[in-house]
Amino acid sequence: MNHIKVLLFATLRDRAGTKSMEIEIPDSTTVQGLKDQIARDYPNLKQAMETVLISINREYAFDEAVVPQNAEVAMFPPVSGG
Amino acid sequence: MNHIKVLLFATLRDRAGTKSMEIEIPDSTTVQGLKDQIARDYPNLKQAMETVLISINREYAFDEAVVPQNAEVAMFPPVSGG
Amino acid sequence: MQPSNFPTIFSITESELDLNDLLAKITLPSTGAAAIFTGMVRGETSRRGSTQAKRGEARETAFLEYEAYVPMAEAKMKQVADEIRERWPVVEGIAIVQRIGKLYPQTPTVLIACTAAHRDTGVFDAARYGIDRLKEIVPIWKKEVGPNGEFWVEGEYTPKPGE
Amino acid sequence: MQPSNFPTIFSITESELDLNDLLAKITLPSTGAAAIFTGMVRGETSRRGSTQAKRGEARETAFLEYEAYVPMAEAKMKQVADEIRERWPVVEGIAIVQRIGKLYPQTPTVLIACTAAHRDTGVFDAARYGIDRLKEIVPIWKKEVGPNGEFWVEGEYTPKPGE
Repeated sequence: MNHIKVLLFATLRDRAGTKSMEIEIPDSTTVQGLKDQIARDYPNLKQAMETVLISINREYAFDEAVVPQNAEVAMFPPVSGG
Repeated sequence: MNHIKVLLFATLRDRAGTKSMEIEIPDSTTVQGLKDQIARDYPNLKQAMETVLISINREYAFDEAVVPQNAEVAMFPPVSGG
Repeated sequence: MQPSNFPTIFSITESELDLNDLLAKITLPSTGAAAIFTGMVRGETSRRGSTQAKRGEARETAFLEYEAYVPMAEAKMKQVADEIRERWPVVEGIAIVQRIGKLYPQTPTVLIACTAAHRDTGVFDAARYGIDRLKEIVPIWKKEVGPNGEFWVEGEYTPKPGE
Repeated sequence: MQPSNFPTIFSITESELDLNDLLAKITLPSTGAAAIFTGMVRGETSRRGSTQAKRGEARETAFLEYEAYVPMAEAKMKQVADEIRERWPVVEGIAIVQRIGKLYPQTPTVLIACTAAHRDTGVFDAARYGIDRLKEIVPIWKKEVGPNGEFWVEGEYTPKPGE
């Protein structure tokens, strides 16, 4: 198993009611697999998983990417700075 | 006769050695006529009269314009601010 | 001066943006021109260009609350600066600063500034590119608070692989 | 807010340019974006783009000495602002400020700033237009002083009737 930290921002944090979660995922889980697991385990975040942006170790990550060991994962909506 | 003040800036002032001159010109003198008179009366300014910019009462003025009574005339090279 | 000596400032801050100070920090002896963009909190947003306001009414904003994923935001700001240097190698200094926290109308929230020897080198385009990219890839979000409650401002861009 | 209430600042000054202050003065409740151009005294000018420097050498500048025909310069700055408003009616605030006197390298000498509700309204083009026009029609001149003596910087533009 892979122990990861998931940071949540903006609407994702509001929906989850927390800024971060520690999650166990199977080795070689992809980003898509991680989203599926969160959608299953956290009903409040299920809908958001369809459009969420994901970063792994501070770089944008996409569905097919494998989540590395001890990754810092973040989940957030499209950015709106400026 | 028309009594006018002529302000000189930048290279024109350096060549004339003065910031302003009071000049008498015939009534209905044009800008071209004024330049001709200055070229004749002030040898140091003769060459500059070929390319000088002229303003009358703080608006750019051109050769055929008549210099009004008691005008504030200014003479200067192309501008180089910024 | 070599490009490696060109100053690049990127930061997320809770402090007031000081344009004079930021400009001085990216002004080199060879610098003759700077293009600076700043964004501010709008206190009133007219119906035109707004999706939230009701017909014929201006939307009022009490304040915006900004947050950022700070370490990633700073990394992405550096990336924006790198992209600017790749596209406009004549750019000398670059500053990219986002203020976060609770920000009130008429307050500058973000600054992008690019300097170069001359103004006809693309500095205006470079600054414009910088703010466009910041709004696409730098992880910052804002929540608008007004008389009708609060809502998150929605971004529109989905980064592509390699961004 | 009606255009007649839009702030327009134009001035010739011997004081330091305060970007924070000038920006605040042209920021309205409806303002969301500002494009600001500043010019600075270059202490070193590379051969490229210079007509004065010898081959392969950078020209050094100790300082520039600026002068203006103040009342006409302010009138022409107002004209530049009017031209900007005619071309970009969405522009809200405009500031056009030229500093004169003895100005040293890395010092901002001129500022053109335009504000608008949004950044995609032409504010960048408006600021660019403003500095281009200032360098064409506003009666200001500068003399460069360096290790090889002093010379007047030559302008290139001849105003046409109606300018």
